[in-house]
Amino acid sequence: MALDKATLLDWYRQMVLIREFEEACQHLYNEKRITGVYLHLASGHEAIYVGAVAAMRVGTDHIITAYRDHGIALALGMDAGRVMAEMMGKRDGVSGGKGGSMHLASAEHNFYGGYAIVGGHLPLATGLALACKYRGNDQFVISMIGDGATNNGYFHEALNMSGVDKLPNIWIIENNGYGMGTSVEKAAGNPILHERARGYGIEDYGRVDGQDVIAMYDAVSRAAKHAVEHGPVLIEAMTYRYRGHGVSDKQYDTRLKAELEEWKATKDPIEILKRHIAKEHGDVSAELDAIHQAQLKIVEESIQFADASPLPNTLEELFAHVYVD
Amino acid sequence: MALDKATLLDWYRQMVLIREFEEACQHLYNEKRITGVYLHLASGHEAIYVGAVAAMRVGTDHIITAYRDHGIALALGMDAGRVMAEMMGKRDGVSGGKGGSMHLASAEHNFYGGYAIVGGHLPLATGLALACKYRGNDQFVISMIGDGATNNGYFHEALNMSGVDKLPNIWIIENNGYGMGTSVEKAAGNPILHERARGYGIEDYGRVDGQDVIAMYDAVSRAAKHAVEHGPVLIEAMTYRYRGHGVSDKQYDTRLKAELEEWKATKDPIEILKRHIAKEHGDVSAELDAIHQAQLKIVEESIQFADASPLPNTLEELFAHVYVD
Amino acid sequence: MAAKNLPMRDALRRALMEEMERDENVFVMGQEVGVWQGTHRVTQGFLEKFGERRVRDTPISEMAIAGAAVGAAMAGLRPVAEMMTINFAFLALDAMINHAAKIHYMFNGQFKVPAVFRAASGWGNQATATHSHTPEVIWAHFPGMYVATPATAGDAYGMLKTAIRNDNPILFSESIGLYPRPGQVPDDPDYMLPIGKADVKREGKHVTLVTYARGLEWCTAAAKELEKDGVQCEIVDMRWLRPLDTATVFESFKKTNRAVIVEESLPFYSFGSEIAAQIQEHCFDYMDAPVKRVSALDVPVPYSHDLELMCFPNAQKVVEAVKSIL
Amino acid sequence: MAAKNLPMRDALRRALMEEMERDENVFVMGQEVGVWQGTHRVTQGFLEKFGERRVRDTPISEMAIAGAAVGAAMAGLRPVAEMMTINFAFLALDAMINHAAKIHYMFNGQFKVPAVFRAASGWGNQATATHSHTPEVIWAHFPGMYVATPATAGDAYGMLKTAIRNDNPILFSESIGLYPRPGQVPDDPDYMLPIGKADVKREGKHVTLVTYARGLEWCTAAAKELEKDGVQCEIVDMRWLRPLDTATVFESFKKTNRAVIVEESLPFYSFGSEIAAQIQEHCFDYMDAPVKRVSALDVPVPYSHDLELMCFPNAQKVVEAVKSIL
Ligand SMILES: Cc1ncc(C[n+]2csc(CCOP(=O)(O)OP(=O)(O)O)c2C)c(N)n1
Ligand SMILES: Cc1ncc(C[n+]2csc(CCOP(=O)(O)OP(=O)(O)O)c2C)c(N)n1
Ligand SMILES: [Mg+2]
Ligand SMILES: [Mg+2]
Repeated sequence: MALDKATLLDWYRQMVLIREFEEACQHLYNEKRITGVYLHLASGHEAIYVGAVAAMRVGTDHIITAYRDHGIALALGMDAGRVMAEMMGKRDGVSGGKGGSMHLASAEHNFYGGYAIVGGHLPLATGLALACKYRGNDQFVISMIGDGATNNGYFHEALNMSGVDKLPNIWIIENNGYGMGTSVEKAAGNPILHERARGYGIEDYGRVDGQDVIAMYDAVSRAAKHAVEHGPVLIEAMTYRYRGHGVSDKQYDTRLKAELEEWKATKDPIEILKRHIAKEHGDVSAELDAIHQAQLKIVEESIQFADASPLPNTLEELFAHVYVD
Repeated sequence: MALDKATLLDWYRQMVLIREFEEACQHLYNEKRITGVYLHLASGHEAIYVGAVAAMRVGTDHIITAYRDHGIALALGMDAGRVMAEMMGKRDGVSGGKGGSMHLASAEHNFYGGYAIVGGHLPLATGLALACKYRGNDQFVISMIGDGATNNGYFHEALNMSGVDKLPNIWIIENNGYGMGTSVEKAAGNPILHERARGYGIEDYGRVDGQDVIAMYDAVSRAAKHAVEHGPVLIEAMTYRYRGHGVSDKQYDTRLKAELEEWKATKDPIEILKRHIAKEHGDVSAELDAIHQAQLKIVEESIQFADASPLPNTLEELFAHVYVD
Repeated sequence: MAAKNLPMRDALRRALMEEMERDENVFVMGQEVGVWQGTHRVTQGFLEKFGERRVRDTPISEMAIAGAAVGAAMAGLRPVAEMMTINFAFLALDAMINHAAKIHYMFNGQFKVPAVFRAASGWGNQATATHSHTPEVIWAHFPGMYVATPATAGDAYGMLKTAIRNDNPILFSESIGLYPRPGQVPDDPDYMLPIGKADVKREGKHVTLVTYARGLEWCTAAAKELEKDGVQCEIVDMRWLRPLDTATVFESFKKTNRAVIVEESLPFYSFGSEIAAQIQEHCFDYMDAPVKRVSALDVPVPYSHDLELMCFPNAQKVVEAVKSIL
Repeated sequence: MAAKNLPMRDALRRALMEEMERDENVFVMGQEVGVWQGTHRVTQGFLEKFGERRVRDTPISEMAIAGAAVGAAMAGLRPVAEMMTINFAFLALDAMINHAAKIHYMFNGQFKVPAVFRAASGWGNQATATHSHTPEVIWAHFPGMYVATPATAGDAYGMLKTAIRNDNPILFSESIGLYPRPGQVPDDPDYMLPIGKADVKREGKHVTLVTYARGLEWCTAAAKELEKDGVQCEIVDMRWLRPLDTATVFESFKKTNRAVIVEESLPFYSFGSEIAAQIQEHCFDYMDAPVKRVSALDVPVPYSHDLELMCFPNAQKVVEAVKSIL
């Protein structure tokens, strides 16, 4: 697939933004400026988000995910400052400080949110796609699925319903090898997860290299067409988490040392894209550097913005939006 | 598979007993001697129960099912009188009148019961098989699954867990084409249900003719060996319900007239067995007649027994067995 | 207002049909709502009238039925998801409580979830332990949803319309025992009953009976019985278990100074406990006697006919409870 | 009796380990109980010690975890199924209520279900709306199960042993906030606390504080505070939400004539409602004031730190409630 340089550089920009944003989050967490027990970083998964989002019409098509949601928010172009403010539970956070790291969302971007009950968002994706078909439009719905989540009843019921009704769902498994500490092999009777598509009458796109943003973009683009015209598609994107499950996972880098280093050394999504750009467009290291610096600046400013935003603390704020009036 | 005449005649006996018992149940229900809203008859499914039970060691191996449970109880050799007493909610019923039609069981026969929440018994089967493996014995667990139940989260989680742990489960889908009024095609994204086995790392035995007791016996016998030695097996047994979903389904014989008549005319399990016996062992119509008469008598006596048994009606009975003391 | 006498089942059916006619975004989904014509016949004729797009038969997938309704609602449709019976809604508890009820809040108002979850609720007819629940309080325990529990055909009509037009997720519980009961149903396609407003179904001055859904029948029968002895019962039908109109309860109690709470469900951590707790807290100086509760017995529901009947409340038990505090 | 000072987490760990050593039929299953060493480290070292057969990591399949525990228990094993956190047990509600809790009854005593369902419960640490529940009352609403809610390390030790050896299904709720709290744990591998017996954790004569689990901390702190003003609080720690030891509550109330109920959970249809309802019904003539309740606010739990804190009970709110009825 031939892609122009500007597109590739833009994808690079997004991936670097995500990477640096996540590093900043970890740092802020260590410093107790982001608090709480849950913070699941997207580092290592960047190509999946950037490639998938590139294949959708932001604000027209729809996307939903689990708690590992920072990368999608940024790939969609949500304001980094407001995303960071949400991490800190601030008033200017994208969810007003009510959602936190796991519950980012943006109605404006048709991003229906990050969800923390494993699998719980999958039937929501079915319902979103049902609405597309109900209205007879040409929109589709991307839903991320953890490998661990594929063993939950929600997965089965949501995917099957999409198969029965031939809904425009693109189901993307982010197979990073683990659900918390449990490997795919220990969790799934058949660890080749995309093979479950057949049981639901869903188009099986097989395994896609989730570290290769171009492969992801390509697969999701094809899937989009299929989903709207014929019904759901399942993609198993192979990836790896650089920071372990979440901040509660303090042993990941000793427990998984060897494979973690292997992934970083040979399959880093940013490095893969850099190599591709170099191959296609020659030496662009100065441009890449400039992009990188710009992203560092955006992250830095996002922290400043978040720091400056106040913590919500009134009873009125507490009770706002329990119900629609 | 060569089977001796005595075995075949015994299977015939069981199937006729089930058929006549169910006819009696329907009759008693019409007369309001069996009451309540739920009564799901096994007529049409007889070969599945008789063939499967013949492949297990009753009292050693294990079996569990949903609410369509009369046929299994009788195939296991449970006392017809006590089963009928349960239908009437009598004190001598197999579950003391507390369970009724949907909740027959017999600890003595390792029959863990009929269950009414669709799919709810499937993880119980996983747990029963877990106990076999835990103890390292050579026992297995048969679990019946309605075609409609295959679309429930319970199915997915229970089968996958059995696949991960390579448990001695034999999963038998009773595909009678419908869950209440919903056809398999409308309920499953892929109506070839056995193809789901692959997603769970479960051995796929494909479709088996559920109207042919010998085919069922053969498949389940092979499955038993496989399950104990290697892990779970999935069988999709093709069958049809003669009496609609349950007594609440009053339109089935007009709604489904054509296919119902077709099944009865060409695929009746009792007729198929009769033809087989005749082919292998010549004219045995006198013997079959005698067996039939004997079963009618057993059913008649079961009704007398049930009629004579008192209705439980004390507070003490009501509160017995809420907890183990 | 002109009115027709209709069974509750038909009142619900009419409300639902009119709302679907009125608003193209309203549709029904659930098990057996289409071909089968609805397990309790509330959607009889709907498939023929509205077609498969708006009358959606689903697999036996409670988690996905509820969850897909949430998603469709977030996208701006107004799904009426039928859970068939409330027993099966146990399987959808997470989808309803952690998703339907929390999304508007968790994302700071960015999304609305205008979904109605209809469910037939109640015991009787020997449906046995797993199919004999009236667990509405479980849903009403959590903020974020409303819980509707109509007791009459007319209320069912007005409350279902309100529920469908409201922008919040709503558990709409329909008492199985009440489906055939007739009642006056207004001839007004915009007849709406306010969310969370209780209704004094009978005026009286000696004792307040607080109840909802099927309990109204037992209370009404008990009130007639007690009237013979000169005892005048006031009956407060809560109509909604959330929001809970305690103001109406307190007003009545301050007049009668005595109360019996009547519920179809189990006794512990229940409707009865909440109302009794509220009364003693807010009407302490008006209490002439302890508040009594009539609930089902604390036992799983057995199949056998006589045993089943023993479990459940009835008018006689209400009469006795009232007499015990006069 | 000799005793050690241990955090509740270690008390639970010791109880579980000793029971597994004692009885070969006891095993643990659940998400992350093995390789990960337990989400809350209660099974730390278990995989190494007991091996994969008895320490079973499972997929993220709550329905099957609970359901398989039921099946294994019916077959005579004694599974201790870890639901990780009680929030995820919503997905297993049907398996627990319609299966675990009803099987012994429904089949007339033919099968027993000696399964323990451990679950970490509670709020704090900004876990946000879907991960901040203390919904034990939902399970306790239904007959057929027991519900254990220990408040101290020693109680956790004795109650977990009781639960594992008992032949009934038991929801064993462990308050997340209490895991690190130290307490005296008897040096007795057969230390067992009776099912359904409440414990008077502090004697007093002016007011009874009724609570469970984490509420005990707030009550204890409030009692110390109130003591400065000469108010002596009696604290009844229920220990079990089912069966409910109302006798101990009534005895205390008849002495103090005043009560405040303290719970970590939501206010409607809750623990507080049940206890208040029981007191007014059974101790009416002893009431010098209405029974007050201190609960979480009726709102989903938000992420942001200060907002979260506002939602929840604390000692100060208990002090205020007590003062309001003195
Ligand atoms: C229903 C449910 N069960 C358990 C959990 C606890 N939990 C949170 S994340 C997680 C692992 C999920 O793994 P996977 O789906 O592979 O996603 P990943 O974290 O790798 O992105 C678990 C078990 C939960 N949040 N929800
Ligand atoms: C969880 C759940 N959802 C819905 C129902 C209502 N229901 C009872 S039987 C049934 C159909 C089941 O069909 P299938 O599994 O094919 O079994 P069959 O009746 O054909 O033997 C349904 C929907 C139920 N009992 N439990
Ligand atoms: Mg993963
Ligand atoms: Mg079927």
